[in-house]
Amino acid sequence: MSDFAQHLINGVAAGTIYALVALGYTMVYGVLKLINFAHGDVMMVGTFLGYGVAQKLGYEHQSSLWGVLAIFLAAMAACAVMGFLMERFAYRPLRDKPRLTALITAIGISFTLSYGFQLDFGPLPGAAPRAFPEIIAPREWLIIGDRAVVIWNWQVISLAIAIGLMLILQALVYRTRFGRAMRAVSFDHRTAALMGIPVDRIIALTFMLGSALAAGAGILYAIKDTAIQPLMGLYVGLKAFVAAVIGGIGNVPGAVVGGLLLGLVEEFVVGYSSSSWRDAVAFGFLIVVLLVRPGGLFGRVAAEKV
Amino acid sequence: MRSALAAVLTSCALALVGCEKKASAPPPPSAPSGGTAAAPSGGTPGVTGDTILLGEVGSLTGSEATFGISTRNAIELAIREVNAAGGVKGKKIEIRVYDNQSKPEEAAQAANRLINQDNVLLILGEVASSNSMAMAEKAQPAKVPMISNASTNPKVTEIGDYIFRVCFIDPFQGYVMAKFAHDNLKLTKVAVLRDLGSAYSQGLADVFERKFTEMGGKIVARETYTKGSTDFRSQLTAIKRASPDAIYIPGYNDIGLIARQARELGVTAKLMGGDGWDSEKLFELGGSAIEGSYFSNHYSPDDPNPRIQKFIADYKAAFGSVPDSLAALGYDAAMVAVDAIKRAPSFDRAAIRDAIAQTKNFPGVTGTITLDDKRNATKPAVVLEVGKGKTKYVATIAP
Amino acid sequence: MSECLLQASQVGIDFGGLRALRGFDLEVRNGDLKGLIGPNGAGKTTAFNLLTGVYVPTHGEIRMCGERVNGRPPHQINHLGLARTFQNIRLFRVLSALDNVRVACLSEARPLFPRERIAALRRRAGGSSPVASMMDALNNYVDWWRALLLTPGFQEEEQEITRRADELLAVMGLSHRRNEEARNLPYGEQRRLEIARALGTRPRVLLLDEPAAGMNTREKADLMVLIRQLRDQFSLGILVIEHDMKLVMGICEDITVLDHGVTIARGAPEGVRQDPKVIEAYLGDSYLAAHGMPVPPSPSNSTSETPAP
Amino acid sequence: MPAWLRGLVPVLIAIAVLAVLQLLLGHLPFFVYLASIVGVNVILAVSLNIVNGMTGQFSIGHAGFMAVGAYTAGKLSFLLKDVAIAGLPAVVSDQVQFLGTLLAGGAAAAICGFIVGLPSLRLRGDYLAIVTLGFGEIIRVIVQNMEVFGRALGLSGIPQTSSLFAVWFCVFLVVLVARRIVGSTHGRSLWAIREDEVAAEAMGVNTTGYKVRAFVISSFFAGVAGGLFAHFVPIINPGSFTFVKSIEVVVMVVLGGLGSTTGAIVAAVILTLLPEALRTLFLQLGGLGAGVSLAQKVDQIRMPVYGILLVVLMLVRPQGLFGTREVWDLLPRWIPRARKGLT
Repeated sequence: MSDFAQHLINGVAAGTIYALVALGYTMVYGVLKLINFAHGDVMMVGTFLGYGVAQKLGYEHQSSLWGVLAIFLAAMAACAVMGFLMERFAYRPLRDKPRLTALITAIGISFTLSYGFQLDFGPLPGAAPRAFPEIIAPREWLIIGDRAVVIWNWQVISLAIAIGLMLILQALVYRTRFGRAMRAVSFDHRTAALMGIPVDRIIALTFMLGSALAAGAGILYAIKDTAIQPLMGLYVGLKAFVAAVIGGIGNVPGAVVGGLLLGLVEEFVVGYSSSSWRDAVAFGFLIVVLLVRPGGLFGRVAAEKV
Repeated sequence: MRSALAAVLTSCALALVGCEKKASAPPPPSAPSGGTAAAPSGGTPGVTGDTILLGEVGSLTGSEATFGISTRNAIELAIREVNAAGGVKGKKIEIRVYDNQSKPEEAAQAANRLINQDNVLLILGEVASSNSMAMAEKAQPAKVPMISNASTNPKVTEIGDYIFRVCFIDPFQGYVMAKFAHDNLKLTKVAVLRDLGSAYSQGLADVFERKFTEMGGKIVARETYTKGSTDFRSQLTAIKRASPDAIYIPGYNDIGLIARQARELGVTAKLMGGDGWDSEKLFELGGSAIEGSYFSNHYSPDDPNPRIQKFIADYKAAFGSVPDSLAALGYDAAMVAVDAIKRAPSFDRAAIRDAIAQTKNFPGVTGTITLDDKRNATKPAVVLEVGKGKTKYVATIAP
Repeated sequence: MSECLLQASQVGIDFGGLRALRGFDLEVRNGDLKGLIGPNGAGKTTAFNLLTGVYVPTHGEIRMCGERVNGRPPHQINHLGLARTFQNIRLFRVLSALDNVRVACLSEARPLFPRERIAALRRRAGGSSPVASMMDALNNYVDWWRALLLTPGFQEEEQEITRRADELLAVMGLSHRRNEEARNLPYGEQRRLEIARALGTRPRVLLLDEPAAGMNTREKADLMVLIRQLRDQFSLGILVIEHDMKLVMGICEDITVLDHGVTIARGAPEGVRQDPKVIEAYLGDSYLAAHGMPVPPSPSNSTSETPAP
Repeated sequence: MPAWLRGLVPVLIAIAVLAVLQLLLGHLPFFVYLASIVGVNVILAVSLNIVNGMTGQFSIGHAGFMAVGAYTAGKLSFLLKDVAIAGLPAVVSDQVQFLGTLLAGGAAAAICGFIVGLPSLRLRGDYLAIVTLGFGEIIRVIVQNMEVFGRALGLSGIPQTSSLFAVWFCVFLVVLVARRIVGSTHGRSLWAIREDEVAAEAMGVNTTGYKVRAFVISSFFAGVAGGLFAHFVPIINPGSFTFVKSIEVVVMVVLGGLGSTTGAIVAAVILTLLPEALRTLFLQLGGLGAGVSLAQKVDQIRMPVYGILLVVLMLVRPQGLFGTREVWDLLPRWIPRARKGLT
């Protein structure tokens, strides 16, 4: 029983990270219908930036409240700028071109970032993993029994941030002018432009928001798993994408639910079946969900107008 | 206009490859006697007036880039030292390194290029056994000697008589830790956590499980993870349920994370592993969680042997980091090669091969290397205990 | 009286809570030229989509040549002899005009198992039959192999298909556009190409969805002649959706009027033209009131809006 | 010439030309290896183009089918290594076995393609993409877990029976299939599906059936490509068939222009040779005075540079190198057209 509870906690913790990364995927997809393949790598870059800032701050300051805020804000701001540049120079010129084109560009950016960060000259970090500093000092939040089940403070913090972000994003999308404009652009950006919506600005802002989210998610991920390395974006990005699709890509609560579900499914496969089939089961779960609900759990397949 | 662009791009790509082929097909102008791709034994390939060209293939990018880069650094260090000491037979040594993106097909292609285009004298590398095997499949038919620095699967050197290695093979290292766990630590219940995507990890884990069971121990849990994953809590929670005395984790840098997460989950079992642990990252990633664990290795960094201390100091000075076991093996592979070239009567590849095969009691960083008739290195292993920021010698186990 | 080719009885469909069409009845016989009209959003195209199998009706029954086709995929319904054009032109844009028609002319192919046999099997099984599907698949694999080996029979067949496609292009006056990409054709010609393509499938009933949309008066006049000519030349039953009253009134012998998914009138053009419910549907209550006409009871439809299907 | 022979003429010509090439170039190991890798990628790109380009279904699980072919063929060859067919010279017997294993590999992949395609081709666009990706990964995980397939180490000891001739004959075959099927009215139906599924269905095209068939054929050739791959590398392990490999093939198809067979060929050739060309370029730069150490260092720059080039290429030519057209559609007017294949 206690290990069931522990698995549950592990699964939620892992799912939280998937959910956070999936949120960024889903935002960008919602507006541009673009699978931003480089999203995971933006996350990786953000994490390395956070790491750099933490190193600069030094051991004393990095775990103070201001230090943590500085790390998060610096990484998120830098990634927002990066997202803006990516959108401006790599995606915007292709907006009216076939969607696959932008996907290939995204793949190109992904390769450049992930392999580029494996280089070991100049300021680039090299391929070796780095230990991410404990900017949130790990503390047991809840202990049940003789350490049979342990919940850590950062697990609670991450989950709270994920759910908080989901609510904020949901409110942003459905309660603000910006959100209304986003939905309009998502529906049909040409018509939206005719209605006087500044389409370029909305898309750029969405991209910046998504990239900043990725950076935040990356740092939380680094706090959870304590190590960072250049290819991390590839794996987490793929899983998060799967999570977003399970939830119904383009749907904000769907991303969070999808992420949590995926985390739990993986966890329980390992816990009660064989760990070597974990990835197969994760993808199998995705396929089953899609075959039963072709638009994901919360998504709807738009009926084609005939 | 569009077609012109397409045509230009195509021809550029073709021309780049094509011109290299033409450039290197005729014998290099300074070569004493031309060795062409088709007849490797015809002259003294890889040797020009004042240089000897060696080749290396490594994973400089991709999932195994960490290992490839430290190997490359160490080989570079070795070559630098040799050249600083006047080279070999009056010639300087040059090394050409190709990346294989951690994939066998790229490794085969790189080896092919080294052999047939660059005409290297011999080839060094690789870490991953599948990549080494792909290279060996190309080196053996061309009769080019190859020394693998860290491929531990027995199959690698079985490919042919031109293929050597300077590291342990899986059966030995798996046995070392099983014996240590059983005899020295007196453990009976051990769990195994292995990397599903790594042949090294699989090989060690298989042998460990078998040997440990033969010795009367019990494997109480078997879990796996995949390359690139960073969350091991689910496996560890499952292992915790079986309450083992120790967990055998033949892996690389993942071990730091695994140790931390194990302690976080309240897993108190001892951790054990293989030479893949040996890296400065062990302490950085593992922190205090890794203290008190054991792993088998080629040498002990606190060995007062000046050879070892000099290597560690030089590597630190050159690359700013502490060498890992792969670096040490890379260094030894290069040194064994140089030693063989020195001993060989000529620069003929067959002669070099014979010289390598006769390597006996070579004083390497990773121990005294003797190549047996299966072209594998036989040397004793040491077991180290992880302490605060450094390791401590515990035992030596002979083959 | 000739046999009834296409028959819809009490057909209806719900989209979520919305009832886009209800109690729809229709019969098309050989030689018929019928019209389907109604204001925007009345459910005309929805009716087409139901008849051709794009949507599956939630109520009622549709029969094609006596066979119940509810829930059958559109291509099977097409094989029974029902072809259509689309309101918003749906040509295969990058294919040449000829190729557009050739794809439809695949009905000319002489497969291993004749289509009639497969259709008969399906009829006996009452809809879907695994054996029939298997035969269908085998047919196609064999066809692909023949294409690969360029067998003599295959070459003949291809020539036959091309010949027939050329004929149809000629009928529609498109021969000069034969090798042009469909997307580069002017609007009116695209509409005609759609008809040519539909004819390629050798239909017995042809559904035309706003064939005159975007055409000028002269083109419309030509189209009227053409539609009649097609009916006679290919012995078809034709059902037309059209906004242009003049055209509909001019060629259709029988008109069904839809409003808010409900059939509000049916009959000969003159009768329909004068029906107050029709006038109201098109022009609204205010028009009637202003002209001193009686305001009819509104159709019992609580939904205020029908979706654009 | 009898009509039944007409279809075989190109095959006979190809055999003759390739045989000559084999005799002239077959003894240059590096060239043969490079040409084989290029050939395998061309097969992958052209076959994927049948699904992604012509039928308009977005599949990114091609590496999975390649893996099925590679492992099936590789394992069979490994088992048959010491078996010879009686009454045939050893070389001939080897080649017959090789051919058999290739077909088996292709067939196994085709069966997998059918199993995957039947349920998932109902999905559209990005959803189909992620499902095919998922299937590709599942295949990889299965292989990784099976002792008979050597798990992480993979299969070794596969006889190197592949040759320049074998690889490029398969390239020829896949191109022939792509051209012939697509040139036929049946193939036009694939394009019809890509252009407008609803209309195609309304015109009597069994869209699901056509999509599944396109998928099966595409998978078959991916399997053949895998089989060839296994016989010249000759080590296969799961690391060679990750989704990154699938992505590489998709990139070739998109770069060449979706639906353009020659585009896929050209893109596959360029993208396969590009890293090798960069290697040469860097070596020469190194030779120009930057020092050999640069050449050593920069071999790892190839991959980031490859990424940047992808971005630049897509920005410069968003529709791919050739759009939906073929190379000969773009030749200057005075060169006689081979055959306006499509109409």
